[in-house]
Amino acid sequence: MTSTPPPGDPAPTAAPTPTGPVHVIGEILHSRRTGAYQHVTLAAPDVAERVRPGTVVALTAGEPRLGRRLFWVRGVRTVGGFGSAVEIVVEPTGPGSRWVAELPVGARLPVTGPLGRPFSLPRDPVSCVLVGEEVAAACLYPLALRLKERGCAVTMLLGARSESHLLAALEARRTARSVTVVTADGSVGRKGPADDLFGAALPEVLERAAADVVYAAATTPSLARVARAAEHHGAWCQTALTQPGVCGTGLCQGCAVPVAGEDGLVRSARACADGPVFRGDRVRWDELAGGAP
Amino acid sequence: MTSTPPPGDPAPTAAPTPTGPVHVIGEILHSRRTGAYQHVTLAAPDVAERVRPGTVVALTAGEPRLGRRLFWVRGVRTVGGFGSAVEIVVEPTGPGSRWVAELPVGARLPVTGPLGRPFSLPRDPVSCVLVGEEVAAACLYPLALRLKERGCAVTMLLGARSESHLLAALEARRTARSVTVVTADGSVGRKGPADDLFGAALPEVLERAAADVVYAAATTPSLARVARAAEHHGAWCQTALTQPGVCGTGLCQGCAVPVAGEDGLVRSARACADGPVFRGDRVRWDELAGGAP
Amino acid sequence: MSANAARIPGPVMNAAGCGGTGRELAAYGDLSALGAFVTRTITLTPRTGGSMPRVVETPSGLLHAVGLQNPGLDRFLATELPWLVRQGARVVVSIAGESVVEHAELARRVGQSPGVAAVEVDLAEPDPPAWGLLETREPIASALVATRVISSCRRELPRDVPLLAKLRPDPVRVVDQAYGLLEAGVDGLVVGHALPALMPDGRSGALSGPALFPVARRCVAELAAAVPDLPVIGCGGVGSTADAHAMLDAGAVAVQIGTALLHDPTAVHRIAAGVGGDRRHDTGGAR
Amino acid sequence: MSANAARIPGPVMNAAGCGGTGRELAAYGDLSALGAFVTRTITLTPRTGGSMPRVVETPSGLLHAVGLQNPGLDRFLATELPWLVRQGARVVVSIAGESVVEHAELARRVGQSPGVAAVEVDLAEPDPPAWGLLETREPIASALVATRVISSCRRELPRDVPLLAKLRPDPVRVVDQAYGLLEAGVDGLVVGHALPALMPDGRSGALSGPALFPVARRCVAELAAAVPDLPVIGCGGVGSTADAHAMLDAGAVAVQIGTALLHDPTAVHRIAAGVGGDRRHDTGGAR
Ligand SMILES: Cc1cc2nc3c(=O)[nH]c(=O)nc-3n(C[C@H](O)[C@H](O)[C@H](O)COP(=O)(O)OP(=O)(O)OC[C@H]3O[C@@H](n4cnc5c(N)ncnc54)[C@H](O)[C@@H]3O)c2cc1C
Ligand SMILES: Cc1cc2nc3c(=O)[nH]c(=O)nc-3n(C[C@H](O)[C@H](O)[C@H](O)COP(=O)(O)OP(=O)(O)OC[C@H]3O[C@@H](n4cnc5c(N)ncnc54)[C@H](O)[C@@H]3O)c2cc1C
Ligand SMILES: Cc1cc2nc3c(=O)[nH]c(=O)nc-3n(C[C@H](O)[C@H](O)[C@H](O)COP(=O)(O)O)c2cc1C
Ligand SMILES: Cc1cc2nc3c(=O)[nH]c(=O)nc-3n(C[C@H](O)[C@H](O)[C@H](O)COP(=O)(O)O)c2cc1C
Ligand code: FES
Ligand code: FES
Repeated sequence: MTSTPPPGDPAPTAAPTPTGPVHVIGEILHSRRTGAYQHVTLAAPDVAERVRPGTVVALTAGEPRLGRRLFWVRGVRTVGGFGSAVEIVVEPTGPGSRWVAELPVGARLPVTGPLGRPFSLPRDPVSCVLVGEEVAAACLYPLALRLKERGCAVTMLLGARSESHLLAALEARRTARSVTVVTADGSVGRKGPADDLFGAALPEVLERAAADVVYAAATTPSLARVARAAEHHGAWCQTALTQPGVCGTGLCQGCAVPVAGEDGLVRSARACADGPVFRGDRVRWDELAGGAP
Repeated sequence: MTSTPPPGDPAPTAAPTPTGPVHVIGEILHSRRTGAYQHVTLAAPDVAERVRPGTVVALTAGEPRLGRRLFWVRGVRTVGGFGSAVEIVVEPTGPGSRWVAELPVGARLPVTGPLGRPFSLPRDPVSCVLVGEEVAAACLYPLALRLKERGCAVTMLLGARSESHLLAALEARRTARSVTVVTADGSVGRKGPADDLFGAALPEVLERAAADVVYAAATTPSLARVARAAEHHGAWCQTALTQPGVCGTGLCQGCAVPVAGEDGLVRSARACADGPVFRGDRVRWDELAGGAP
Repeated sequence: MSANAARIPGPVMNAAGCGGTGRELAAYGDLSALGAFVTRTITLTPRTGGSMPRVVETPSGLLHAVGLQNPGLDRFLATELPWLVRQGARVVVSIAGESVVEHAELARRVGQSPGVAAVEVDLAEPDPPAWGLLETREPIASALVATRVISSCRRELPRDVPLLAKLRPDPVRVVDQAYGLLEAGVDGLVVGHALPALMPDGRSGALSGPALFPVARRCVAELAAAVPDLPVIGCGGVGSTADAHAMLDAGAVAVQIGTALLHDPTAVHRIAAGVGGDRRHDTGGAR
Repeated sequence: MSANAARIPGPVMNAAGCGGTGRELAAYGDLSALGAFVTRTITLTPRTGGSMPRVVETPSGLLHAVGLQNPGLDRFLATELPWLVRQGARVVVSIAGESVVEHAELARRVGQSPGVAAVEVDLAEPDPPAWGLLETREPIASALVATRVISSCRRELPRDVPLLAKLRPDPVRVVDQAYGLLEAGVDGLVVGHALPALMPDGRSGALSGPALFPVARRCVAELAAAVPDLPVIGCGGVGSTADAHAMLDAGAVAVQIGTALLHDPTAVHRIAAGVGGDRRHDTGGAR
């Protein structure tokens, strides 16, 4: 297996164009707990304007931690006096995410973004199914809005271990034509098995929506299954990966994802710079699960 | 020159007696800026009860800083609901002291104390002159109270670069029979040269008070001069040193002070555990200034 | 001091493997504003790199086991290098080989490419055998191998392209190594790399970042005292302009910024601006 | 494994030079509750120590240049040791000498004193020449000196007093050193000391603390793989029970706590309680 990150072509994140990332000092404007998640609004001059659905922002995680923590952009807002701001959803699980979640309003911290390649949007008003699991579903909300603007039919399939980990199903109903909810414990929506949350619902939803395109943001095992189901259904599929890494900016090669190129050769792509959105049929899901690059 | 820290005799700080130090989680109860200093009151269960004038508490300085920062105990208070608390005065100069000064009320942090050997109190109601410079003067306030309780005549000589760095001269007047103030810029009290703040006032104050004992807490150069003046005057002198070190608990031997023993041999004592209070005639001031241990 | 010593770029550049392909860094500032852009370490054939996780946090440091992921020499010379040269970057190409012969080939072909400001031979991988590289650390025999690597690279490179060797930040051994490499024709040293360490899961990894700054700085000071004529680039834990000045004060002619860039992608531009006109390496290594 | 291996105390003790005289540590918990109490390094004659500042902060670490301040052997044996023994502490006496003969004398006299649980020879001072100590690091000749130090200490010590050697945390070299010392009769190793580094003011110093934990742990793993019969005590950056377990999991039979104690004087008691009954070294070094 030969492998390199795609060279040659100027990556949209790397070129110093208005869509490229900037590094600024952000400020916490709002921070509110809902269920298992902390919803944080961050003034970040110049970042918000450049955001496209599927990109992320990188935040510091407090001394002496040197890795950055990535967060999907949940939305963009205009905030009086601050220009525009980004909304992120933080699940406080480890020291870095807890640090971010506990920052008081007014706290300032370095923000880098938007980072990564966004979801590609279809040219035509096709039928789109958006599959979102837990906090990763955050990136689907701005996507749903853009798709709707383009006249696409948006169907959403949302899943989580329980209601408190389900992200904004109510809001989904405002944008999407139809919303299906699955939880592992059955606390809301259908009950789906914990080890294959979307298993039963997915083929059914794809069928019902006559899906042309599937967008998914979920854990890696779920993404692998969604990609397979989409292929089976004959839909074009894009997956947003949450692959660990430290810099988020494409500098360290720490976030390897095995991706097949046009030429069929598998290369080690950087999840943060070459992704986080990849075509579902290009990612080598088995190797990824096995820890291989 | 042979040298060791005084062995043999059980140091008051080391023996696990009720006067020994404890390591507890403290909580900021009050924090108020006055002039150049932050006055911080810290709930510290069991610490306050053990404090004697001249001892210090050690605080952490925030990740990733591993050294402790020492602060003179300015006073001890009873605080409803928290038992007793210690008052310290923080001059925010570097990252550690700024971190402490900026801690909000309610913040919790490890506190170790009381540390070090306190001032020795005279058996008889003699005449005592207390010389305090800037923030170091903090440790003289509890001392003045104890001396007054014992019927000693207390005279205070306080100095600072300017009024904002002068510690509580008003309160001094409540305890002391007489208070003399010197500032380098003349903003309050007499004007004394910056390089020898107490030079002019000291012999005069010692004379006027007919000092039997001199207690001093100041920068090292000032302490050296006070010790010399006291010796010249024939008074017994105790000096409280602010010698840098990292642990504050006597474990690292990082805070060396050259001290002559009863036998005349100079040993390298630990400022934090064998001090911070030393007899003025025992410290080798010249070697100390020269950086030698 | 060799005539090439004055050609060593500086005073502030990124460290190998911490600047991506250059394109990512270019988003945060002109590459031509840096003393140099240092590439990932390039090997003769493409490398996929190691398994995940590849980079994890440790107190004030990072542990990495990236495994020299790179596109291989051909692809690098065809696509990445020309792009970097077009940006006006002074490009330092980092190379590593599996044999002396491979090193020589890498040096020859890199040296023939237009726009290369210097070649940096990575003799400091914390775990060369794990990545199929030449063992140049220990015992004495391997030190001789390092000398042969440098002398054959020197032979293959155009006379006016400075040859740098990157050494492990080992204060006890770095001076002895430097003497050998100086004789072999090296123009300058980069000291040092990340330290051999253990990943949390028990694999071999390497420690970089502020944690090791005082160790790297010690190496620079030892070299400056022992081999004053050999320019040394200080690398290891530099994260601020103050750190850079401390490294220069210890005797370095330039600094490289690695881990700090992963935390703050503007770090190398910020420090380059901070150190500013202070290009003391231009004076011929005067300290 | 030597019969003495099972006598090596553990699993949690303080590191040499970070427990004061013992009296200060006793204020925060019974010394008898620890696996052992390790003394400062004791030399034949008293030492004043280095100039100020002696210990300064660095990111997630400390730099020290204490210079082995200690009261000398006579005074130590007359006052400090008996006090420690009376407290019920298992006392590990750390020693360092200026010659092989001095090491032998130190071992003989310490070994004759009642209540000594083990002797730890400090072969890992980052800057031995600076403090007038024997150079035991490099080149090869010095490694032979280390072997002679250990064999002569072994000869002078009572048969049942375990002899430990403390080595520098150098993953590249530690295994070779271990083989030599094992032949010379060492019963166990302490790995490692602080790393050679530079103080901010340019003097030589040594780096300790969490910053170097992954490096020390790597050394332990290398030794456990290469010399499984030689018990290794892991030292370097251990600051929590989780760190201690990670060190034990890498193959250590015990851990020592240094820098963490300077930050939190209860650290060694806290970690000893946390690791608790998990005295796997008692099983004869089973990992
Ligand atoms: C593209 C992308 C988008 C993300 N979006 C979000 C989001 O919108 N909301 C949110 O709460 N979190 C998100 N994450 C995860 C987030 O960045 C942190 O990794 C996670 O919060 C754990 O960090 P921690 O410091 O709390 O835990 P720690 O355990 O301290 O994490 C330490 C390191 O482990 C890695 N890591 C641990 N857990 C994960 C994980 N689940 N995913 C990726 N890396 C991990 C990280 O590299 C981190 O440096 C995203 C991650 C990626 C890669
Ligand atoms: C016995 C004693 C009593 C003290 N009492 C007080 C007090 O009541 N109020 C107060 O504000 N400060 C006091 N200090 C000084 C205080 O502990 C800190 O050292 C000082 O605030 C500087 O720390 P920093 O982190 O802000 O600065 P930094 O520059 O980051 O200090 C770094 C290190 O330098 C050393 N250091 C730097 N400046 C000093 C200094 N002036 N004195 C001693 N060490 C220094 C310390 O060891 C510290 O670890 C006392 C120090 C000692 C030794
Ligand atoms: C993620 C990562 C990848 C690295 N890759 C390389 C490399 O390919 N070649 C190399 O010579 N050094 C490599 N290094 C080492 C750095 O160039 C640098 O020498 C080291 O990290 C110390 O500097 P720092 O503390 O500023 O990071 C890498 C370091 C990191 C953290
Ligand atoms: C202030 C200080 C003094 C030390 N003195 C000694 C010593 O006398 N003898 C010795 O063998 N090691 C000494 N060390 C090294 C420690 O014992 C230990 O090996 C090293 O600090 C690494 O462990 P740590 O990271 O837990 O501190 C000292 C370390 C420090 C920080
Ligand atoms: S996280 Fe560093 S390249 Fe992706
Ligand atoms: S500061 Fe550590 S012994 Fe005094």
